[in-house]
Amino acid sequence: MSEFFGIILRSLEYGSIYALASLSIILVFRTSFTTNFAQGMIAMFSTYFVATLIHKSGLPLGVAFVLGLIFALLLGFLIDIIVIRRAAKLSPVGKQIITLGVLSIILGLTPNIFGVYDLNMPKFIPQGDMKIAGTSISYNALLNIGLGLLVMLTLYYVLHRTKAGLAIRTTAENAPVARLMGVSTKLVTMFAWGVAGCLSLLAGMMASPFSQVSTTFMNDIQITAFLACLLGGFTTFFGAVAGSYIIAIASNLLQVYLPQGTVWGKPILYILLIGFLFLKPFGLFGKRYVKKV
Amino acid sequence: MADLMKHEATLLDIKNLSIAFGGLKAVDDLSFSINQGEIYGLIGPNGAGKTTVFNCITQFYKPDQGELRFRNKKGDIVSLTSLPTYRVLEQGIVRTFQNVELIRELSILDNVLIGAHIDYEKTTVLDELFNTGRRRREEKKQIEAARRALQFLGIDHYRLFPAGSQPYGIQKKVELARTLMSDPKLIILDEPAAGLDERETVELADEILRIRKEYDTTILLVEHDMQLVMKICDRISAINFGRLLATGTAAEIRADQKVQEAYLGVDA
Amino acid sequence: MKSLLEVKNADVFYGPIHALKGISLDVAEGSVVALLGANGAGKSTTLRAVTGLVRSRSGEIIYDGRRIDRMAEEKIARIGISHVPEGRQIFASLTTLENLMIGAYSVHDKREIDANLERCYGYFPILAERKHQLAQTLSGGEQQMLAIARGLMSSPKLLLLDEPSLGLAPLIVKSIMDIIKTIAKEGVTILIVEQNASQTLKIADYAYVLEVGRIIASGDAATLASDPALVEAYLGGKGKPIT
Amino acid sequence: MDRQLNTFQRIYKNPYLQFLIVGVLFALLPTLRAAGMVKAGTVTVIGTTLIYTIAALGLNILLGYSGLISLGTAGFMGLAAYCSAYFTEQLALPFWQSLILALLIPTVLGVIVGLLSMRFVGIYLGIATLAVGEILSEIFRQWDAFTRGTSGARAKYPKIFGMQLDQTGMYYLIVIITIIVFILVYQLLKGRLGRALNAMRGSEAAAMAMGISVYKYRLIAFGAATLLASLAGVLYVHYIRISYPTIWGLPLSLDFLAIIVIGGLRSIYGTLVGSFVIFAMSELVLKQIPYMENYSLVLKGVLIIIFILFYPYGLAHVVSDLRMRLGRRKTKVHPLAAKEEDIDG
Amino acid sequence: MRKLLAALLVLALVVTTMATAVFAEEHAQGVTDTEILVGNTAAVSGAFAGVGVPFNAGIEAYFKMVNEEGGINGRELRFTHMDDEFDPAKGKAMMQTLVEDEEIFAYVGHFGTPVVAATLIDLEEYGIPAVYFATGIGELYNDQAEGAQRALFPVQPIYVTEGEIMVVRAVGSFEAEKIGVIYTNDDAGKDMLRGAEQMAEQLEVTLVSEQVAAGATDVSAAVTAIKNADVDFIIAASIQQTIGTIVKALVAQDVNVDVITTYVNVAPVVAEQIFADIDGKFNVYGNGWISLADEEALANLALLGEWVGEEFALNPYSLAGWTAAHFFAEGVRRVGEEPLTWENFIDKMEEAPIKIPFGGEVDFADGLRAGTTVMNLSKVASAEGWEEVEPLQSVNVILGIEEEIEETDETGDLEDPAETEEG
Repeated sequence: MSEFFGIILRSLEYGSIYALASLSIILVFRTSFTTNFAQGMIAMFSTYFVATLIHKSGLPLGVAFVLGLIFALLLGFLIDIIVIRRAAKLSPVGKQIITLGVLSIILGLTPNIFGVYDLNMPKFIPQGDMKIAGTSISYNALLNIGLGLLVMLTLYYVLHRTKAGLAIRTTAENAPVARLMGVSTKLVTMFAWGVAGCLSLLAGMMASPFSQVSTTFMNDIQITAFLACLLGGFTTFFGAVAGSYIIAIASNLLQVYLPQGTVWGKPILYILLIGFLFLKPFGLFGKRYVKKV
Repeated sequence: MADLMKHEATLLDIKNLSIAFGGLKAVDDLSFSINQGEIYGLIGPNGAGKTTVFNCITQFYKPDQGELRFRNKKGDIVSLTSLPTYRVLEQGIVRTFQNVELIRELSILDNVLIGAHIDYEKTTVLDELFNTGRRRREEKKQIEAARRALQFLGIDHYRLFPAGSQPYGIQKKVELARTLMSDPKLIILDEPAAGLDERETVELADEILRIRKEYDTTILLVEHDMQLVMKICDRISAINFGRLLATGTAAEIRADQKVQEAYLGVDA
Repeated sequence: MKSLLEVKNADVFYGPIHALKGISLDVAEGSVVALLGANGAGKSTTLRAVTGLVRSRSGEIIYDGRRIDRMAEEKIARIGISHVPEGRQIFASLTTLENLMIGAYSVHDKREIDANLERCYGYFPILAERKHQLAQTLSGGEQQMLAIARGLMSSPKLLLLDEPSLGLAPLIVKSIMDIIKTIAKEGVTILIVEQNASQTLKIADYAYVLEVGRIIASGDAATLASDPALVEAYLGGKGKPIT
Repeated sequence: MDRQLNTFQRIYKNPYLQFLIVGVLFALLPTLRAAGMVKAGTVTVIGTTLIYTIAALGLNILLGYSGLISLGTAGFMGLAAYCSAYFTEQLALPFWQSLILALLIPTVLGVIVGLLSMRFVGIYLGIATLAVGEILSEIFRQWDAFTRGTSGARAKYPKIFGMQLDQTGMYYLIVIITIIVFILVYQLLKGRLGRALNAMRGSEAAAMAMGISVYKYRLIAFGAATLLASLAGVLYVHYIRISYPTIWGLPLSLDFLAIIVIGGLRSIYGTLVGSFVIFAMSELVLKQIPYMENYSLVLKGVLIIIFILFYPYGLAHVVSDLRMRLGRRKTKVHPLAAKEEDIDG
Repeated sequence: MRKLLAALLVLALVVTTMATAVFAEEHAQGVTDTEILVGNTAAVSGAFAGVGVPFNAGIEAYFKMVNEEGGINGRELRFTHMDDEFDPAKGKAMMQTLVEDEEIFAYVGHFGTPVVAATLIDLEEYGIPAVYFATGIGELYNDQAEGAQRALFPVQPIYVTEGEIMVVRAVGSFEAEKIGVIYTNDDAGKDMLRGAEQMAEQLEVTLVSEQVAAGATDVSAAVTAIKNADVDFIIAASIQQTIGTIVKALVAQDVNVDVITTYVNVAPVVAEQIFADIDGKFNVYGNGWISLADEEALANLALLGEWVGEEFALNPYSLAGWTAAHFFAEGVRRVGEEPLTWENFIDKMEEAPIKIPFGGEVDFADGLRAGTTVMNLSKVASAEGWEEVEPLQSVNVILGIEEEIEETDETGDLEDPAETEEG
């Protein structure tokens, strides 16, 4: 039983990472109607920035992280202003390809700017753990779970209790009418890209101590995040979060309890996912879009 | 109630049709029937449920209740509700759309040829792939038919232009031409005059009358341009809130108190 | 009377469709002006051109002395024009209250917002009852009320109403018209688009009748009510004047 | 409208002749190579580019004509490559038999995946097919008996009509097959089937009203797309002589998408041009720029963005775009502008 | 005219695809009186730049050093390379350009598993010498190379061999009876697993294996499964990045048996990554095929640092590149005044074992192509680096089947505090 609990508990930490990553995808998708394939690269790029500040400039983690958030915010703004805004009239697929271009540029720049070394990223809390119901868990993992929840609660609060949140939600639901209300949807979209960059950075900061900061360390997380969005439905913010935790937990349970689970667990999870979505094609919480004739 | 389909003259019989969307009754116990060779108008203010009736006939919506019976090309009486959407055409019912559903990037000719989709006899994918003689013959035949339809509507000279780049009036005609390709028994026109100017509307009236004559068909239309409706329709049904207000000739409808109320908001 | 909104020779195209063919109209401050006509006449398009949802290709639109036909939509919203769009277009996934608050987006004074809220609840008490319900659960009439209330939350000088009676039962139409009249009395200038001519003419001071993108008649509401042009525009043929 | 064409125009406007000329031009390459005018690697780069063009053309049928997105193209291409390697090497089947099986198996699977499109639209279909691609990718890595896992599955230059091809022979085969594919795709799509697919994309409602079974044609579109991806996969494995699991991942699928969007939806030549931009430009142009070797990815990204922003309807339409810009601006809407809801993903 | 002639010659090469293309000249292609042109393809942009860039820097540094000293037999070594982005098709195309157009004499430092796997056949068909493969895939292993296969000279350990050695270490040095293997789903992990399985069968020990995705963030399931299997030693068969993930997951789940990993991970950056996490709960060992226990190796390391510059001075990949260049140069030196042909070069490479600049040696005699097969053992000693605990030893020596004889220059004295290995 404590093993099972342990699996759930650990999955929550990974789930938080996926949730942050998928939230940043949804935030961009809902406000600028762009499926952003470069989100993982944006995370990688800004995490590299933080790691470089720590290693090359010797800044403490906290300071570097704050500078990193500013960097991610500006990076998001920049991408929106330079590229996405001009692409507003493109078809959704055209916008996807634009993000591929962004991906290519970031990936190409990274070794040239930050060097070719994989960098170690310190944890927020370097050491120490505690026991919960017979399972030990590090303080850092608890912090990560907590941070994930905190960010999501904050996002929930901002979305549902503030004027800015109202502007985001109305832009997401019906941008032209939002503009009629005086909402500057351009500004909303720009901030969505910026905030998405920050959420991605946080995901990157949480994920990178597990391995290292390298050009590829966000790839798997990005794909998992997409699947989480699919499971939760692309139309809600909450769905992506729920989808992230479900995938993290289901993935680990399958891998531990299935024979040959660590080899075939992932494909089996994907097949189950597609099967489930075949029954519920717009995800757990998504809404169907009907075109009138 | 007498079964109207027993009369040879009845083409389409709608009985007790009802459909609701999320508790809102869009069509409410509606009945009317159309005779062969008629031009039949369906009118009503915005949101009255006219297009919904069309969508029920063509099986875009499955009605909650009611019967839709149709005397098809072979002369058999079929219940439309038992058919999937794409098989309504082969019974002899073809429609146009409120917002002109053309394929913008395709040429006008190709758009019209889409209307002949089910008429291709025995050409298979393999015929297409290898461009066999059979395919070329069939294609030639259909192109001739399409050009006849386009000539009939006077737009043959535009046939190679992309449909999306043409003025609205032309696009409407293309959609009309497309309906002619399937040798229909009933053509359903959803607001054929919307977006047309006066001259084009006058032309349209003339065309509808000619289509009935030349193609020996029946026409059901929804239209807001009352001048057009009053001019060409043999019979008209007015509906509001999904319910039938009145059926009759143009003069009868215009004089009907309930219709005036619905349209002009005249106090009863 | 000083004119608050002036449209001069506006031409609007939707792709290949020439939707407005040189429309000119004038809305005097404090008045209720109606745009009447059949479906597809261009009434809604006129409103959309005013608030920038569509752009006129030529002509001028002047509000309160400034040209607004090239101004960003959100900016137009902030200078006192409020558009209640056709088909209500409320935000279905937001609550009633949130819909109202987004209407007040351009207002920064908390007291003003509260006052506007009170005023809207005064007009439409049902909205106060339903303030925490999701807007999608409201009935058609309630949604229309919400749309109008949302439009009032920004303390507009000019309110554009697009078919507020669309799809509503006669009794509800009447009550909405009454409230519109009250709103007008309290000093808001109103430009209303309607199919429902007789109800509208009762509350309007002045009206324009449109047919396929052109103004075919205009005049005082009372005069127009007895004009055969109106019946012709709606029902075709030569009808009798309506009462 | 019927302009009189002179003889010259009649010839160069003949699409079949055009395809043949393109084919002959490509076939000249080994000769140019022999004369020392191009580098040896260039032939291989172009051969590979043509292979990718075939797969991308399949995706173009799917997305361009039918409006259905797939992010699993690379997976199907890889599956065919592995099948062909397995059948010719492990089972020692003759090339033709292996070819038929290697085309059939992925295509059947592709049609099954096509069933997903009955339930998913837009981005949902995109991500669902992405998941299918990931599953295939995982199978390539894990199922050693079939794929030889991370060692990579080897294959030989094939023997056809009793003739053992070498690398150059294989290149000629690729050119010939590419041109045949161009011609067949052209024929298939210019008629009834192409119109049906177009109708389905442009307006599902109109398609259904005109008697087109959306169900059937979606499956046909998926079938055709996978068939071409499979053909490309078979050619790949017998040209490069290896199939390696890391090749068939999401980045390649995304590249296919980029090809057809940059080159132009529904355009055969556009697909060819797009394929060159994505696969050959880097090798043949960008990496030749001095001191730019380390920035070729950046340049590629910049070019992708510029192409899409300035030629949103694809490079295939550069000519008509220019004509639009130089006056004759009748409407503000580009004739090729797809409506927003047509294709989304 | 000369150009045309050369083109015709190349044409002959293309058409016949001769196994060995020896020209009617004295020297092979790429060799003039003043220089020898060699090349490779490697990913120097995008995701794999972190490996390709320092690797090539190592090669270039070595050549620069040689050239400054006047080259070899009056010939300077010139190095050309292309960016294949880890794509087999591109790697193949570039190989053709390098061999047929640039006319390089040899491939030095063939790079990247997919590309190497895709081009091995082409290499054999060309018959061009290829020295050093920056990968350890099983295909390279050959104990009786003949004909064109003789032209391939792997130096790094083959992953399969390393897998075997890891089991041998587990049994020989740690008396393990039940070994858990956590392996990545890439070539390195799976090949090492294969080697481990073979050796486990041979030594009759139990082996349980669990897979993780290369570069994964979440490997907790595999660790849970290994923990449940109750093993007494763990082999972490994964290359960089993932090793940290695995070790951290082991710590997180309170697994406290010792871990051994591959030589690829024996680098300061890995020690830095995991030292704080291990926190003395268990030891993390690593194989090594280079040993910095002797003077000469340290001197070579200093030399590398001098020529490659500060950025790559301690980079494992630049060490590898340096080694690759060294092996090639050694072959050329041995050819001496004789005509520098492919045949001669290959013969001389086989003539005697070649020393690795950083310890150990590789013997290519009689068609043996197995890379280095002797390995030492280090453990993570601090956040800064690894510490050698066992010297370079062969499988048989570790198992005590064979006495340790003049295996290397160093004594293998374990009592002495060993040098910190920087590789």
